[in-house]
Amino acid sequence: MKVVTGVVGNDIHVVANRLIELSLDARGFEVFNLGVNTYLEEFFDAAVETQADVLLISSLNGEAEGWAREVKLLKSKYNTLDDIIMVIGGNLVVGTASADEIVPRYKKYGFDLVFHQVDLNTGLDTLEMYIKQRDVK
Amino acid sequence: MKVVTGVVGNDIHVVANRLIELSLDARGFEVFNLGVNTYLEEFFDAAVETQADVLLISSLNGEAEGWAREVKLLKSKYNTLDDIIMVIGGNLVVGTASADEIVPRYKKYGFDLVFHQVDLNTGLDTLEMYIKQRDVK
Amino acid sequence: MSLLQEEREIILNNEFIDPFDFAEVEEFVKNANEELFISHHFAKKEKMLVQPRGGFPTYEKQFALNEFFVEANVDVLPLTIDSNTRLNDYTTARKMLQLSEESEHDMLNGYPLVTHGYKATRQMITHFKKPVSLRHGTPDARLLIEVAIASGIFEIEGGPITYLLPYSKNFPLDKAFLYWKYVEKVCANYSKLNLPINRESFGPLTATLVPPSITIVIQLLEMLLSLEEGVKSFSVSFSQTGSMNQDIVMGSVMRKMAKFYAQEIDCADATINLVYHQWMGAFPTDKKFAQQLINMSTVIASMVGADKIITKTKEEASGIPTKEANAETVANTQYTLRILNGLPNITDKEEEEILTMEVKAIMEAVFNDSADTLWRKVFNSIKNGIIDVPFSPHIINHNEMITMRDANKNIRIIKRGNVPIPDRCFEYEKSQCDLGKSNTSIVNDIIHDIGIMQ
Amino acid sequence: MSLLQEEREIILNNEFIDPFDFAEVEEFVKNANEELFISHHFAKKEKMLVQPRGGFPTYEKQFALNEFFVEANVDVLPLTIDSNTRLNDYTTARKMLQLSEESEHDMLNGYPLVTHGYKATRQMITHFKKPVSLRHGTPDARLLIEVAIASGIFEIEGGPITYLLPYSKNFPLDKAFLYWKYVEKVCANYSKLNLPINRESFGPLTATLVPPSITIVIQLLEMLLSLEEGVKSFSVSFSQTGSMNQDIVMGSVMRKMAKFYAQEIDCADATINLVYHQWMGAFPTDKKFAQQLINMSTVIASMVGADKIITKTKEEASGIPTKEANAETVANTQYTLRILNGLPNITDKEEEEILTMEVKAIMEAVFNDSADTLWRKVFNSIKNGIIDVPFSPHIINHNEMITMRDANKNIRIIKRGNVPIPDRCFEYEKSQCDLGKSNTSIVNDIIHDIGIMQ
Ligand code: B12
Ligand code: B12
Repeated sequence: MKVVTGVVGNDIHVVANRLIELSLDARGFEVFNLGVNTYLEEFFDAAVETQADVLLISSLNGEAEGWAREVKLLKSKYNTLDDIIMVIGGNLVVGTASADEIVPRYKKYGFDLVFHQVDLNTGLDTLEMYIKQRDVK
Repeated sequence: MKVVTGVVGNDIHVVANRLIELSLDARGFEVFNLGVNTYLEEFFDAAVETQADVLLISSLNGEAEGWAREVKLLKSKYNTLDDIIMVIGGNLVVGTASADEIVPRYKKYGFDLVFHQVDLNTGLDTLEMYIKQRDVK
Repeated sequence: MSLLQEEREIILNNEFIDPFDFAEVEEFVKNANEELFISHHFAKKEKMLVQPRGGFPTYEKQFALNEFFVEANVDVLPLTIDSNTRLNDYTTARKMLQLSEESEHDMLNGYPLVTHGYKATRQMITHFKKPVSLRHGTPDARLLIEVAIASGIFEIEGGPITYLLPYSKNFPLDKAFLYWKYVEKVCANYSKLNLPINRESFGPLTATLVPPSITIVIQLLEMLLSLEEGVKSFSVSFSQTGSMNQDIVMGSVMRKMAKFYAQEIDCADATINLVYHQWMGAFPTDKKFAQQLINMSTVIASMVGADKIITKTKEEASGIPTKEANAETVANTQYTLRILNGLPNITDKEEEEILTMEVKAIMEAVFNDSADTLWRKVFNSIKNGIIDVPFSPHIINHNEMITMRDANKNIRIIKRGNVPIPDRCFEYEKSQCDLGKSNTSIVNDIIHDIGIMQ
Repeated sequence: MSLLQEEREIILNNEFIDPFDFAEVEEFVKNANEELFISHHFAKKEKMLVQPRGGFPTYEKQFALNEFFVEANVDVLPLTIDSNTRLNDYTTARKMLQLSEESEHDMLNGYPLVTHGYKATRQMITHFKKPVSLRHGTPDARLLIEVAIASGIFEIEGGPITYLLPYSKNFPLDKAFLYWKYVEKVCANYSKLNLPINRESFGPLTATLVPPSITIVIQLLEMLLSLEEGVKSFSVSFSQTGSMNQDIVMGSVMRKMAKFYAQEIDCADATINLVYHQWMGAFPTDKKFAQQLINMSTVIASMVGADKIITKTKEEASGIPTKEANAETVANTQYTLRILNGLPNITDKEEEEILTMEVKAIMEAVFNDSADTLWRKVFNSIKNGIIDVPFSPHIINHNEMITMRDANKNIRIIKRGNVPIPDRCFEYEKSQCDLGKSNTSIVNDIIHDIGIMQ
């Protein structure tokens, strides 16, 4: 399984990103880590190039929402990305808001899995389960 | 001017009491300090005995209310205490309450001056002013 | 039947308590779960134990308070006794408990343990399986501690000096010594059946400008009076002074001296623990500030290396704290202890030396008293002012010693009274102070010195 | 006209700012009230200065924030700049400011100083008569600091290394050195007119397991680069490590080394201040716990003897703090500093010696680089990994050094990479750690080591 990951926008919070790479690695994924400060186009380009199964985006500094709104539009321009699993996690708003509010919103933006202030291992466990269930179908 | 002072009931918080004695002294009062753990009868007996002008009661541990309710009844039994200035101060309730609530209640109980969580020097300044104004009348 | 047992039967035979089944209680203590013994937790030495303060009149409210504490990850539960029970006025306690049970309004400022009895209380204590510490302030605690131990309370706070000089005006000191002798003996005897019952002295005293030497001497004497009777686990304690350095010095000297004097009476086998009380003096009324103060106390307790910390709440300045505020302090204190790491090793040789000399000089003066027993020597020493506790309301106390704070807020002795502070130490203490500074009134100076946390 | 002045005229001549009146600004600085200069407050040495963080887009909101801070008894006001301005994107900043002014919604995460301009901003700053510190994170801050000083902001944070390695992935490091050289020169020149403008380095770096030696070396190098250009007042800084002892050792070594190296380049006349950042790593989400942590940071800052403390808020883990939370921290911190007295004197000779050896070894390696100027030596040293900052997102950083926490939560180096940590020190560092312990995964170990305050 191939995963493209990175931190979106002008965000330079790198710690979680480093840990996510290590953890995905340990879980047997083939990881393409674009690091921090990565724009949406770069994510999608990399996904196409690597034929990734999963695109896993982090956002910590509050920028997420601004970028997430563009996801659907941009993604539709790439015609090989229809089956890619879209994941986003981190601190997904400026200020405070509850997951109940945030998750549906981000699902509308085009994400399959949304983790607001969720521990990365819990999140990646969920991702693995999600992949298994999808493969069964 | 003669002042009888002390801490009412089973209350043993002595610190303010010591300071009040020193401060009354410095202000030129003749002080009879009965100390902590003093019951109402003892206060009134001492006031009669010393022909005090002021009776200044402290209460810190929350007992005040229980005792204050008895003041009018008991005082009326002494026939030389009609002109004595009745003062009470300290922490006048169990738990928290505002002075707006407390002061009128204690005035009804028979006190002329009521100081809930008021600094002793502020309180004694007020007492001195009160005495001056009364003497003018 | 031993004299003690005779006395116990008299004490325990009265209309306020259920018939006391000595054999059953012994059996209970013998088989009690080790978790109930604070001495067990001290022995593990895993962490500083956190103990709040608190007591409510009804069983239900006390139970609820304990649930809150356990939720907040408490190490030691308190059981604070109401003031009627403290004064052995069990009739009023019973009446007020009834009133409290009938309405929402609490008519008692603590848990009337004697009135509830040991059967009910034991149920609560074994339910929570946490060690419980008895906080009272009772000069004659004979009945109270019998009921306490029978309930599963295996730590008893107090002592003839520390529960008298700060808490009473008139109660006869000599009687207090005798009543506490009973307490020590009963604790010592029960300690043979299972793990030791822990006794703890109340070091904060009046919490008002008490100099370290006086606190330490009183801690040592109550410890000796207890070990003499066979107690095997004892906690000396003190409260935050206002100077971090003075706290550290005081903790270190107290620990060393306790060990030294315990050895002197051949009781080196007893375990001595060190307990630190968060600031016991006048609190800030601003609750956020109170929280800062409480947190700072926890940090200092760690630097002191205390075995247990007893907490305050942000509501201290206003009134009896709610169970919510109380539990909040416990959770906060546990958090702070967890995140505070890399403590430096601190010693201040000069201060330690001065303080040790003072303690030894006062102890010697007490021992040199001509009376035959230790408790009489101590009684005489208090009576003649060799031991003098600032701001004690008790008539027997001399009130001749005067203390003030130096620039670093250390408490310094500037008038000795009859306390045999050695000249060299006295000169040192005074030299730390700006004795000429006072250009305001003495009242303002004292208000300033006791109000340093406001 | 000097080269610098030519450059200034180019920088200051653009459509985003009002015409810049050099003479008027000079006159303003010359006559500015001493209260506006943090260097004046440092010189008084009355207390540790308290400075929060914070910036809002509109003039009104920034003014209101400052009012809150002054009410809470702040010593130094912050002015945190929005991220568009930081990236020199003044067009977007202007657009977003307009949007923010038209609605209640803030569209910028800081104060767009260039857009507001110096005339307006100066009005606010002279109104409050408090020293202001510029917090940004800008690699090319030339225009920004010109506007800042013209506004009355006489402390400029940052530096070519500390504002780049933690904050950027791609910005060219060599350019950063040159742009900051401009900043130093302008600060130095203005400093001749009145009291000195203070420069401050950003010691927290990535706030994630950065070992003391790396932090200190970077502080020293930015200090030298600044003093070289004539700056006369400089603050070195660092953030809480997680171990009280390591903080104290670090503070002490940093102070001594700063003095030593300043002397080496004949700049002993410059004033060097020490600044402590409250915990900069991952915060607990529980706000009560966050408050405990903040209070503990303040206590440690006092033990370190910092000249200034920069605060966090209880809302750190969730998002940009409200002005209320921010002011609350200021009031709490001031209260804690006021009540914390009697600080002990603490030194740990062994740790100080090890750390000093490490710092000197790395400094020597930097100085030994064959380049002709200091900034090129530093540039090369970062490029070849002699200086290596854990968790830097910047492409030039080596990321070869690996650190972990020992049992006391000290940060220890367990893999040196290219950093010339002397063998003896390296052995010592490793000997403190339980290197075999890791029976869980490396991810969990790191999560644990960075999550110690949670
Ligand atoms: C360390 C830190 C920094 C360091 C970063 C160093 C570096 N290069 O990485 C420094 C000091 C440089 C920094 C700078 C800034 N920071 Co910062 N920073 C933090 C801090 C304190 C900790 C972040 C961290 O490393 N945590 C540890 C890691 C392991 O956890 P994490 O990042 O939270 O991620 C966890 C989860 O979210 C999850 N996760 C993350 N991604 C994903 C993805 C998936 C799929 C899943 C399942 C899980 C997951 O896994 C992690 C572990 O459980 C946080 C506050 C906090 N959390 O306490 C603020 C914080 C993130 N920073 C913030 C801001 C605003 C900034 C600045 C803009 C500040 C400024 N005004 O100067 C700058 C510039 C940053 C930029 N351009 O993006 C804000 C964000 C505000 C918001 N979201 O509303 C925060 C919340 C602080 C605050 N309250 O203001 N910061
Ligand atoms: C020190 C202290 C003690 C010491 C007392 C030593 C001694 N013998 O004096 C010790 C530790 C022994 C103690 C014991 C107890 N205490 Co106590 N104690 C305090 C504490 C921390 C400070 C009191 C103090 O000395 N303040 C300094 C002096 C100078 O100030 P002050 O007493 O507040 O008085 C000021 C004003 O009120 C005013 N004032 C006082 N009288 C008058 C009169 C007039 C006319 C005027 C104008 C002004 C005035 O002047 C003073 C200076 O401004 C307070 C909490 C606090 N305030 O922070 C609790 C407190 C007063 N104690 C309290 C209690 C309940 C007790 C105990 C019953 C606790 C227990 N359950 O064990 C016991 C037993 C007491 C008893 N039988 O009365 C409660 C009272 C609750 C309430 N009112 O609702 C308090 C508020 C703590 C709490 N939150 O629970 N205590």
